[in-house]
Amino acid sequence: MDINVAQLFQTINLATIMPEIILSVMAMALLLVNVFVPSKSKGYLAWLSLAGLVAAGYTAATGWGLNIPSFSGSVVLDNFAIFFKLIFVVAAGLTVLISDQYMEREGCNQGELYPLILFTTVGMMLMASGTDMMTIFLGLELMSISLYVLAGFNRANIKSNESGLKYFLLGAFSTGFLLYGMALVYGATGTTRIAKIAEAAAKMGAPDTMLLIGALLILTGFAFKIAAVPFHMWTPDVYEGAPTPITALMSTGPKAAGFAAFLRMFLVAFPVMKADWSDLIWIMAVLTMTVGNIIALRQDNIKRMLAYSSIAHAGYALVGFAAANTTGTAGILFYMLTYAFMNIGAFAVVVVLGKQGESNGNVQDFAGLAHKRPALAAIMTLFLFSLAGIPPTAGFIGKFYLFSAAVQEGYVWLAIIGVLNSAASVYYYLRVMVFMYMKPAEEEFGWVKVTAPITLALVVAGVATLALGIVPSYLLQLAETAVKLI
Amino acid sequence: MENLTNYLLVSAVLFSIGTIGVLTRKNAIVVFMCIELMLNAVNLTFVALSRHLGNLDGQVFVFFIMTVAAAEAAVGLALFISFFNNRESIDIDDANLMKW
Amino acid sequence: MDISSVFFAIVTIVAVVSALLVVTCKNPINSALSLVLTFFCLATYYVMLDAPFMAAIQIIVYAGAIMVLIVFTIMLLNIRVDANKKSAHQLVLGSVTGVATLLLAGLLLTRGKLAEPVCNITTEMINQQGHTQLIGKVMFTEFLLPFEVTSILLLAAMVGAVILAKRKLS
Amino acid sequence: MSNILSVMTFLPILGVLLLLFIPKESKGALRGVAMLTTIATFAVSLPILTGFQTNADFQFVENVPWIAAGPFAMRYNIGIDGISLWLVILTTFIMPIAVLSTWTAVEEKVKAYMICLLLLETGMLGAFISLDLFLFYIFWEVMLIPMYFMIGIWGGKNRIYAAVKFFIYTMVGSLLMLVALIYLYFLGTKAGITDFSLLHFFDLKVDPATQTWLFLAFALAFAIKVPMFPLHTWLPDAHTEAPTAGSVILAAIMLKMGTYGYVRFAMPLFPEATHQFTPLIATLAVIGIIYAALVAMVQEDVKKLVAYSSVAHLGFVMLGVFSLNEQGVVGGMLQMLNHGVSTGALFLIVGFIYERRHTRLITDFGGLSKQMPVFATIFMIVTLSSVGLPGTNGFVGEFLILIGAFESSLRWYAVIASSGVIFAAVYMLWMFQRVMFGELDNPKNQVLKDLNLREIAIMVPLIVLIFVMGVYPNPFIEKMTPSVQKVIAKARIEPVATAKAVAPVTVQPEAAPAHPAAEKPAGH
Amino acid sequence: MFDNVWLIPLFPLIGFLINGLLGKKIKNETVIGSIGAFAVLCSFIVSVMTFLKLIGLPGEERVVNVKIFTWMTAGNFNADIAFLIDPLSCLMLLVVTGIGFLIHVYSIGYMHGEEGFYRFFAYLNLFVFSMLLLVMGNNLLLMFVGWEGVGLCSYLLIGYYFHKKSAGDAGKKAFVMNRVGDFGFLLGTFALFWWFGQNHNIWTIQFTELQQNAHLLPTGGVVTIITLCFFLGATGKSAQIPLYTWLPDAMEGPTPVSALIHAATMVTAGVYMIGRMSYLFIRSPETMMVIAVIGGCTALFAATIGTAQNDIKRVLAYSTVSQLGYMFLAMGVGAFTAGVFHLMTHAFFKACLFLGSGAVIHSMHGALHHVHSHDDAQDMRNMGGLRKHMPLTFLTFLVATIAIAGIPGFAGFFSKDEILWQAFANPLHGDLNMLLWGMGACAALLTAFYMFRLVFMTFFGKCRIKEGAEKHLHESPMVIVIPLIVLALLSIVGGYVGLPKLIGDLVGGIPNYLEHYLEPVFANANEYMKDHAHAGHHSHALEWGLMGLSVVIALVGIAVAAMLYLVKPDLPKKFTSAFPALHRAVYNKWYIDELYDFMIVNPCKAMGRFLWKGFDVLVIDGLVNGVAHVVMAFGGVVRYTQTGQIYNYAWTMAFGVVAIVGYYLFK
Repeated sequence: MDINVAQLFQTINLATIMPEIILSVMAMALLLVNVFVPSKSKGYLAWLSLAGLVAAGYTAATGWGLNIPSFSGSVVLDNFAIFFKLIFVVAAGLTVLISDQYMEREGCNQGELYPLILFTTVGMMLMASGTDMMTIFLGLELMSISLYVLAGFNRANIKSNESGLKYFLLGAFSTGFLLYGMALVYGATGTTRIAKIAEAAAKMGAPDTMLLIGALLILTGFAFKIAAVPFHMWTPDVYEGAPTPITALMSTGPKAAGFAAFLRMFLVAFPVMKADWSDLIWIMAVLTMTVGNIIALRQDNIKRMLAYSSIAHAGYALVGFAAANTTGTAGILFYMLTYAFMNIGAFAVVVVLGKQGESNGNVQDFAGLAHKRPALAAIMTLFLFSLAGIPPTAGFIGKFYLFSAAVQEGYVWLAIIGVLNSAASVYYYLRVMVFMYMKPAEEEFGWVKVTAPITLALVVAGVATLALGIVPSYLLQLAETAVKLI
Repeated sequence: MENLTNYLLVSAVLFSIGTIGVLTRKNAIVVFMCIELMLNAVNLTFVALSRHLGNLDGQVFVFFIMTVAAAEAAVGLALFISFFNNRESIDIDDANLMKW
Repeated sequence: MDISSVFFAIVTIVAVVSALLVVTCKNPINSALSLVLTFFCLATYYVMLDAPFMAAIQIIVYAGAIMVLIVFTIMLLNIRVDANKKSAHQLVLGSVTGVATLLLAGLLLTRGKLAEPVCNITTEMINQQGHTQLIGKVMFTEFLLPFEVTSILLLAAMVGAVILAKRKLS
Repeated sequence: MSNILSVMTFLPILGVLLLLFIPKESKGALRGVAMLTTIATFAVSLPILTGFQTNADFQFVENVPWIAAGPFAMRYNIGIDGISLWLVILTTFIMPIAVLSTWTAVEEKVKAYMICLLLLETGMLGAFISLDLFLFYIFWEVMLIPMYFMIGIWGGKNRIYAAVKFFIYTMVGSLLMLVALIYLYFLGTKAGITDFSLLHFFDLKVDPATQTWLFLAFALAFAIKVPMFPLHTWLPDAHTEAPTAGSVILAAIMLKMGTYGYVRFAMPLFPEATHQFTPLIATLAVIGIIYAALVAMVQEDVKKLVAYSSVAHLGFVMLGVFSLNEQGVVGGMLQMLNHGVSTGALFLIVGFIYERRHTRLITDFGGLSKQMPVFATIFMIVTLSSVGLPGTNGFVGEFLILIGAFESSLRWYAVIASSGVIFAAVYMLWMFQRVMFGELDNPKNQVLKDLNLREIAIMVPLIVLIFVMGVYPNPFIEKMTPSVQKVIAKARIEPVATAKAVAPVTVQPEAAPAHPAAEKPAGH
Repeated sequence: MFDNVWLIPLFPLIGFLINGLLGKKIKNETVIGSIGAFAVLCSFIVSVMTFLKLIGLPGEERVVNVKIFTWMTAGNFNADIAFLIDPLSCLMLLVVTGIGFLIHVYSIGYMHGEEGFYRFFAYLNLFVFSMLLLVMGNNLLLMFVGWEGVGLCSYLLIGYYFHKKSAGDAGKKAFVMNRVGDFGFLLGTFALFWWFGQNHNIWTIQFTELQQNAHLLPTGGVVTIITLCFFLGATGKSAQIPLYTWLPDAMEGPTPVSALIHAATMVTAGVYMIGRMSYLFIRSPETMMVIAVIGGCTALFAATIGTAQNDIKRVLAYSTVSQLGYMFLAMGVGAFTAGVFHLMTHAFFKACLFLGSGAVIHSMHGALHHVHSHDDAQDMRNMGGLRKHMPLTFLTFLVATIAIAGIPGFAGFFSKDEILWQAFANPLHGDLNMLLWGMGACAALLTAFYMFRLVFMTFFGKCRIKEGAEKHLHESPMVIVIPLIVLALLSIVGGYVGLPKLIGDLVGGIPNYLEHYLEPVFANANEYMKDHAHAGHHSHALEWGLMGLSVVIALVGIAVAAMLYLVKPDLPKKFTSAFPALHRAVYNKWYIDELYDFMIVNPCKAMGRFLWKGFDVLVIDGLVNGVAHVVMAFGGVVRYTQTGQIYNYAWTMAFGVVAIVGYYLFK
């Protein structure tokens, strides 16, 4: 069996993975630059990373509609992947913008941060693009390993250590289940290629137990990444301890990546078993929303609160998944994008208001912000309203589509539970606003300085949150197109 | 060649032992070792299935899992050290600053 | 019962016992050494499964690299005995869950149906062409991309490990 | 000008943009710009009033695609008919008054306050003119935000509780409505409806069982907003804590959203369910009338008293609207306007004395008439209007409602509700007496100043309206009649004798006993 | 031809607006008073012209509707601002504007120097305006406008001295009780409108149209309900049992108000309303009986209370209630003309009495003020012998008293006697007639007694005023006295427009002008009565006898009063100490106010308090907040699952896996 190199290279189209290549090369270049350019300030690395991300995003976007499989079918650049890649670019881009100030303040401003962020982005992109379980697995691991490091990046901070440790152990543990599931699927179908799994599964007629259980174990693995109950337990602790910008990234990028792989696996490989897994996802969605929201009601630490809220948001997205129709999946795509904007926006404000040593991160510390820094409070309000799903913000449109999908599929109760959860969630978002607007300022917020990158991040996130709430049509249509191809 | 099921059973046993270890041990490094044990169990499943199916994809997968395991070990142990530097302990019970 | 079955049984016993030791040993070093033993057993299985290349890298990567790293860390952190003061409920719950996992896996294996063998790789092929070459062919054709990704993965891990384990920042 | 509705609706947003560029220290400029904006909005709304053709069609319609993705198509579809016309005018009319009322009451964070007011105006106008269900929902929710801030930031002691309660309470209801809305839409898509335009859904036949649920969801949202007993408890809190302008707007306009919602959406969309739930809603409305009156009677806080009186008044509106005949619905619509004018004025009045005395407890007052004769006169007129004295606006609405209800199947409800007029007199006059009459024994009250020119200027338009609408309500009625007839035609499920054409008022031969079974008294 | 009738209410409205808006600026009392009085005078003149025009018409054309503009139209409901000019309304116009004008003039003197003088005249004009609407409205709704409008003015004027708590309370009480009545009025309107519309597709509330269609109405049944509703309205407005208690309290208002509103005009609105809809009421024998009985009871009941009051105005107030009872008695026995007749004569003499008492109080007040005494200027125990100081006032007062007591030749005699006779002889109530007559006669006795008691206590005997104050007592100025004289004259001659047929025949065929004049109004009702009830024939002798009896009764009453309060002034004290409980009960108005407080007011307040604190706050809000608290508490519990322990988290995950896999394996 000779290897036909020519034939091999015919299956390879580097354009497919060009975004990943650009980011990887950029990351490596940054590693070198970091070593060889002696500069105390690392801000320029952020701008370089941003440039790389934008380039990667642009490259990805140029592939819209082309739908190129490559590497003998282990990866593909279809609209679905491109949409998610853009989400990752947004998440990572906003993250690098808000990182510099934070890292500077916390005294851990090491240049390696940016390459790691880029690596984790590459991982996410591979998860979105992968059409082979191995690609997905490796993407997931690349993403996770970089994130483990990033979570523990603030080495001097105990919480950061703890966060890294917890994330690592639990992440590795969940990987075990994921892999076991993949093994079972492999055993049941004899292949790791998603398309072939789908073929094999379709041939079986009645779904085989082995395949079903394999799929369920894979589901638990992804559920861990998207922080769905009962695989959510790591989320609050890890989010709270990780450096704030990284928390922002973790709550958006990996969650979206998890959904990307999740959707691709389940909608392409296991649609025949939809009847089996959609009930499960139904229940998970309810639990996830409810648990996330009701615990968030009682949080004082804003990062922890946003962590629980992030669990709840995964629950909303799962509503769309349970429906598993075009509206729902497109809704997830759209929601993940808007969630990236609004959540990182909110975290950006948290970053700005934080003090050295991760202090000043309680809701109470927001007291009177609106009187001293009205613009900051206003934009935070926008993000919070969007998170709460109140029009005319992007968060509302996103939720609208997700719940609509459920209604469309006849899951009216799911939608009702969803909206009730939404209503409950309003309480804790409002609570932040209560402190910002309705309590007297105890401090002058003199230390608060909004640097240029953060301003950019806030403006971009703010404009996007509002614009996607008022004129979401274009992006919704894109999301629609994106999910139609899988 | 031994019956495939036996291999799968052994793998399941090892996987379960690994799970028990993760759930019952306190030392983070031991917990990590147990996770490695779980991964190895999966590896065995893969290889056995690969052999049964007569296709090498599973073994390639194992190769990647090993790579990942190595990478995880590197990062994980670095995290342990970092944690230890601050807490003078490697007990996972001591990772309890953040809760509720 | 033929020889190979007996051998399989012996290896299995060793593997399971050493795995149990990993979980039960109070001293992490002992656990680590038990784990090495388990790895060897697995390597043996791989050989028995006509996967000598996998057996080799099992020894090299796991027993050689990972375990050395682990033992090294244990030594570095100077932890000796796991003062296992785990509460009873944790032990019970953990064990029950673990056993449940096992039972479910067993149940699954009895119920589950595997794919029909494709048999494009046969023992003869392995003997003829060599396992390494066959693996290499697959890895560098069909799974070229994942292979390339591992390089990034390792780089990221390396950078990360360096960052985290570096001497304390001033 | 074909897009006059849009101009009117978004003019306040333009004002907000202007305000953003004014430094927050120059309060005068901030107030001035806000005032000018609201006046300009009012001015823009006047051509709508004059240009409105008295027919049942939606007019000044603008209909352009907005969102189209997935199964949905939302349109920027706005228009006005006889039902929304007056509410829109009421809104634009009340807003300058609200702005003027805060001239000295709000000294802190003037900029934010004015921004809130203007955003609120856009939200409310948008909700009234939306003909697209989705667009309506957006505006419906958008209204909450500025109001939440107004209560929460500029409110009284217990403001945060009130603000959060207001927000979440309303939110719960409206979210359920959202689900119903989506459900309805998908029902519609099966019948070939391709967008959220309200007019399409009017023609949709929904099976009665489904209607029940959809109606309940809509009704809940609206009932909370109205608010109907027993969903009213957010209102006294919100009113008591809100700053004057907030209370005024809340009472005068926002509560109307609920009743408007019934007339515009819940009833015509789900006629069978409307029929089915009429007894329930009428019961709640009547309970609300009596209950709120009794509770209002023993209130110690003037503002809370007025708040409870709102509950009672809106009970009347609901009763009228659900009597589903022309008198009732017209009366209900009219009563919405009346309530807007009189209760708005009452809150302004409470604001005046609060501004002077920083208390709203009835016991802190007494004998103010002596010190503040002009105020006393105005207060008296407004009180009487609220009580529904003939000659004032309050009477016309109440009377039409009651006669409408009496004519419909809600006869006995009307009888009980009529007793509400007694209670209204009791609590309002008692309050008036305790505040304005008696010895002027509190030294703090002895130095009170009468209303100044600005305050009088605020009240005069309202007073004029009180009388104009009381003495000559016909122009108001005429403009809304065709639309009301249309709604009734949609919302009724069976032809009833009263729906016959206006009868010739002559002696009829005795052999014409029209006795349809449907008109038997509701047996409750 | 009656195109200018809208001027009648317009003048007082203009007066109200001028005084109300500019009065404070004008300041000059003469100007303000003149404006007020002039406005009413203009109305009076137009009224007279209208009246003259009307009686110039043939009888059957004497009902004219004048539409001004459409008020409201909604569906089949239509109401116009339109006026009805017919004999009844014209009569009322004359009474209202005539007496109104006199009282305005009187007020200029009486209210001199009062704070808020302009306010008083503004209210008074507003009252006249409302009363005119009530009278002239051609439909139920417009009548209701006036109906409530006069209630409002009554409220405002009772509470004129708003700094007095009692005044405010009294005003509120009046308004609320009137509202109770209005509730009935509204219901009646609804029911009537609905019944005609529903059954005959006649959707109207216009009086003439209703009358045209009255033949469609059944006897009793629904008509009873409708009329009882209306009658409830009448009891409120006209202070009948059970809603009479506001009227005595209403004496807190300035005396001209009492005269105008609470004696001559507003309180008679109920009577007017029944007269206006006689064709309706007559169709329900049950209602007629209720009216008659309640009228009779009120007449008697109020009279008893009147005997024990010491406040001069309160006596007059109870007297008013009692006289109103007479009017209702008349209406209830189908003697509509008699009722209206008594309405008119009562307006004359009671206005005169009130104004006279006002003059007395005015004088007393001035005198007491001079000696810095805080004695009650209205308490008859402080008066006595005033006839020397105020001869003109005394004279007019005496004339009016004789009139009310029912001494032949004076106005009250004719009307009262007519009522008593009709009560006795009416065809409607059968055996009940004796009782009705008895109550009326007893009331007449008591009336004569307490009125003369009043006269004796006030004008005769020793002057009991505080020492030194007596010399400050003096006759009132002309502006006060002239109206008194006019009214006293009217109290004498007013009765001759309605001479009983008996007397008329006797003195040479003088017809009963009033009956003839009102014929078109009550024709429908009278015809119905003729068709449906058969009067027993009563001889002239009986009628003469009863007439004589009533005169005797009046004289007895006067004699007793003279006995007790002139001849042996210490007898009453002995009497009261002999029956202390009885006296206390009568003096305290039979504790009816307390009963109402106990039965209605307090339970309502308690209920309100309970609903607020107990139900609203505790139950409803408790539920609402309870849901929130439960959710919050739940969150507080669930958050502890998040222990921060890795093994816990890992276990949860493993458990999740086991549960999911287990479920699907065992499914």
